[in-house]
Amino acid sequence: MMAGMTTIVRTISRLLFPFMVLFGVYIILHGHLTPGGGFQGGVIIAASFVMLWLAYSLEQSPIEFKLFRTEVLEAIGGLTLATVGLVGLVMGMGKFFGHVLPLGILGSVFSGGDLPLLNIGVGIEVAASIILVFYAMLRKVGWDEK
Amino acid sequence: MSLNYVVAMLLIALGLYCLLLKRNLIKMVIGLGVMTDGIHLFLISMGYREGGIAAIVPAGMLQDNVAAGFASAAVDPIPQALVLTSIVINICIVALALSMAIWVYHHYGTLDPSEVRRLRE
Amino acid sequence: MRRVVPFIAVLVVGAILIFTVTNNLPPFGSFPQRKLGAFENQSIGQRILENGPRETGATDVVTSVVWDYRGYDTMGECTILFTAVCGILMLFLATRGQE
Amino acid sequence: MIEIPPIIAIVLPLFGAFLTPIIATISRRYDAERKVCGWFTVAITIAMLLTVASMGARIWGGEVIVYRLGGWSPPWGIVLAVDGLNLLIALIVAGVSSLVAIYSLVYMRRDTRIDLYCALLLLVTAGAMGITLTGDLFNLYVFFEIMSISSYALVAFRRKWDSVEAGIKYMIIGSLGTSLILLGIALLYGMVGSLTIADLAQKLGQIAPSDVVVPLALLVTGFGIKIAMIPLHAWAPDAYQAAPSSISALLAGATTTAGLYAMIRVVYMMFGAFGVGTIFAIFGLVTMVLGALMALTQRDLKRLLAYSSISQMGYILLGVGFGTALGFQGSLFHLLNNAIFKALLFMCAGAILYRVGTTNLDELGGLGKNMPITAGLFAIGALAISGVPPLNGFASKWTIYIAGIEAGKAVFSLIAIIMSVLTLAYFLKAINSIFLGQRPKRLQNVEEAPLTMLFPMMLLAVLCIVLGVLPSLGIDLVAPAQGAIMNQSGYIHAVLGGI
Repeated sequence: MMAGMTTIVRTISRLLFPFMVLFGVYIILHGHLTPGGGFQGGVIIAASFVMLWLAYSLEQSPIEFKLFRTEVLEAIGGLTLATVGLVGLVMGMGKFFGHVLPLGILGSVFSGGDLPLLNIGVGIEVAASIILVFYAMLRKVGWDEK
Repeated sequence: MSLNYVVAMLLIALGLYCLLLKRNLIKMVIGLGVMTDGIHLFLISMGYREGGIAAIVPAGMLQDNVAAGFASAAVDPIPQALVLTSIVINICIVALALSMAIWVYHHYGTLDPSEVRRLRE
Repeated sequence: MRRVVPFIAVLVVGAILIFTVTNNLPPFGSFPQRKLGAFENQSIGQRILENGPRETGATDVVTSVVWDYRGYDTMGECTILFTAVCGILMLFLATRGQE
Repeated sequence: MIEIPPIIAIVLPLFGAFLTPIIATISRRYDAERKVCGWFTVAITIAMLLTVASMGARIWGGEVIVYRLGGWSPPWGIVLAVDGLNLLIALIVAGVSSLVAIYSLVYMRRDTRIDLYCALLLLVTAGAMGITLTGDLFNLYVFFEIMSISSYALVAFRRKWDSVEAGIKYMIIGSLGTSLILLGIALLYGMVGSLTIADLAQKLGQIAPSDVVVPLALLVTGFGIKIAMIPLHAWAPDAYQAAPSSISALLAGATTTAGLYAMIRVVYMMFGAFGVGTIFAIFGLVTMVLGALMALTQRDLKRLLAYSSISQMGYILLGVGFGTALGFQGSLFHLLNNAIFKALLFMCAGAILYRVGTTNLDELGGLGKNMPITAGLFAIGALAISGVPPLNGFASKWTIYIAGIEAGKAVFSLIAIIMSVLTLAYFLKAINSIFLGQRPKRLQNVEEAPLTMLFPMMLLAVLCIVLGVLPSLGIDLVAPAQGAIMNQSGYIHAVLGGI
């Protein structure tokens, strides 16, 4: 594991980190209005974590990482999607992914029926997945098997 | 002239070349990525309308909850949606393939696919 | 010899693909029309552009396709992400289960 | 009318896969992760099998169940369509995967991270089920990827050198295949501007055949890689050999079946290209002959089974290639039988691997005394696959031979009969060197396989005998599927016009 980078990089990435997460959340929440959505926002959130790890190295990162918690978070993101679909199936007269919430006024944040909910679910899943992938590759646990 | 299509096909051929002839697993994975990108480019350019705008209703066209004049100006949204799906699929393939390449290097000490053939013997 | 055959294969495949896209496809920029011989038809995208904003309530039509008309595909795509992560965790972090 | 069974059959394993990590995290506290995850998988797969079976009565009554996702009507949204062909394949997939899940309960006992194994197993099943039940071409691609990626991961599950080598080989070749499928779909969308299979089928009929040759070739190559057609088979022996045996059974029984289904659906029911049949027949013949010849020389049981699996796929392609009703009947029946006896044989190989630790034929011998039940089951499977009369392989192979003679291709049938004898030869060799002959000293104390593993094997062996003694039962089972293939317009009408 590399030792991390210089103080300048560390400070800047630590300062940038909350803003990057905020930007990711913005992208996720406005997914049905602007280009972007759950995937893009989730990747941005994951990138902010990866940036911290690269700047500080995994061990000294200011944000503590819990493997099982992230795994469960990923599963929950996926479950959100399937559940929204199933709710549509039960309440939307047999339509999988049928709308349950009202469509709202075109162009406002609270519109588009279930879309924001689905975007949030997918955002959680993507962020957790990409973080997990990078963590697994950085950590390389299991190398001592040989 | 369908220059876009031709360039996309050239990218696909380039990726195929990389995949079939390179002697390095990581370069082969890169080739796979290039090939898929060619397909994506092809899909996107197929939905282009002469002088079209992006498939997002502009604020100026929002009148009384109806998108007037928008449908005859925008490009095809379906290929873009397909490409969004396909990009994520490609990311997953590349991530898994690279992880396996790391393991191959761990076991064999090389990334040359012609030396990774102990099973056949 | 082992390098010549794949090289020729690449050339042939590339030539066939380029031939196909220049001859058998509608020309670049002709989106709503899909023409081929005597057959003429509109792409399904046109109808979605016309009705998408009204039917789904999203100004971004691509999002409405991704999440509404083809939402099931997108669920499949998230499943693929989940699959790949399961695979990578299995490859790198499998020994942790023994702790 | 609410048409929910198809979507339930797909969402059930998906939901199960997402739930598995959470269940594992909870049950890990009570130290019951292995048991809970294993039985959870079994429960999900069996529930899926029951869901699929519940559609049976309506489909066999001649109905086509159409489910519109989100309520969008077919050409614009995604649609699930289930006719006789879909139902047969779905039954095979669900049946094989539930038996594999039961088998894995004990077989995977020594491996770590069993929750990921269960999740990936459910994902393979979900992918195969999604391919089978969908009526949308791009959706078929997406589920094809789910099935492929999870099977790459499962092949490499043990992380030994052989698994990783087989995994990356399978991964590179398989990803090339799926890219080609995507390119084919892209070209079709460019030409026709539609993605629903029924809509495409309707519109492709109006296009000159020479225009759609390239997408057809791309799609066939992509699916051909998944079913290990012979010039594209390089991944298959390695993957079958190095994967855990339960996964080999699943690959042979479920994913290959789903790949072949996709091929039949796309070539015959979407393009309506019955003229391609002769090419299929030739490829099938080559696959059959080379697979059998290569199987003769193998010294490893699982590799031998892999080549025999390739060879059996050749029989099925041959029957499909004749393009007649009888040919389809024979090859679909053989598809069903192949899933049954190939899963049985791989499970037997797994039982030997579990107890002895090797499947190398040179190191084995005289195991008939130690593992009599496994030996008997293996013999049933081997005789069935070689087409010995009272067992199910005979009935389906016989139908294919007759179909070949009726289609005026008696030479093909003759070669197929010779290959059948060859199949018997290499399986007798395998039986001889595993269960008969001199028993090495270190195999003295080998025990019979555990009952949990024997149970699915026995079930499959019973199916072999029942379908062999009563071939009319099997014919009845595949007749709706064969009827569905011949009834292209009925499918189009049901999806686009109906209900």
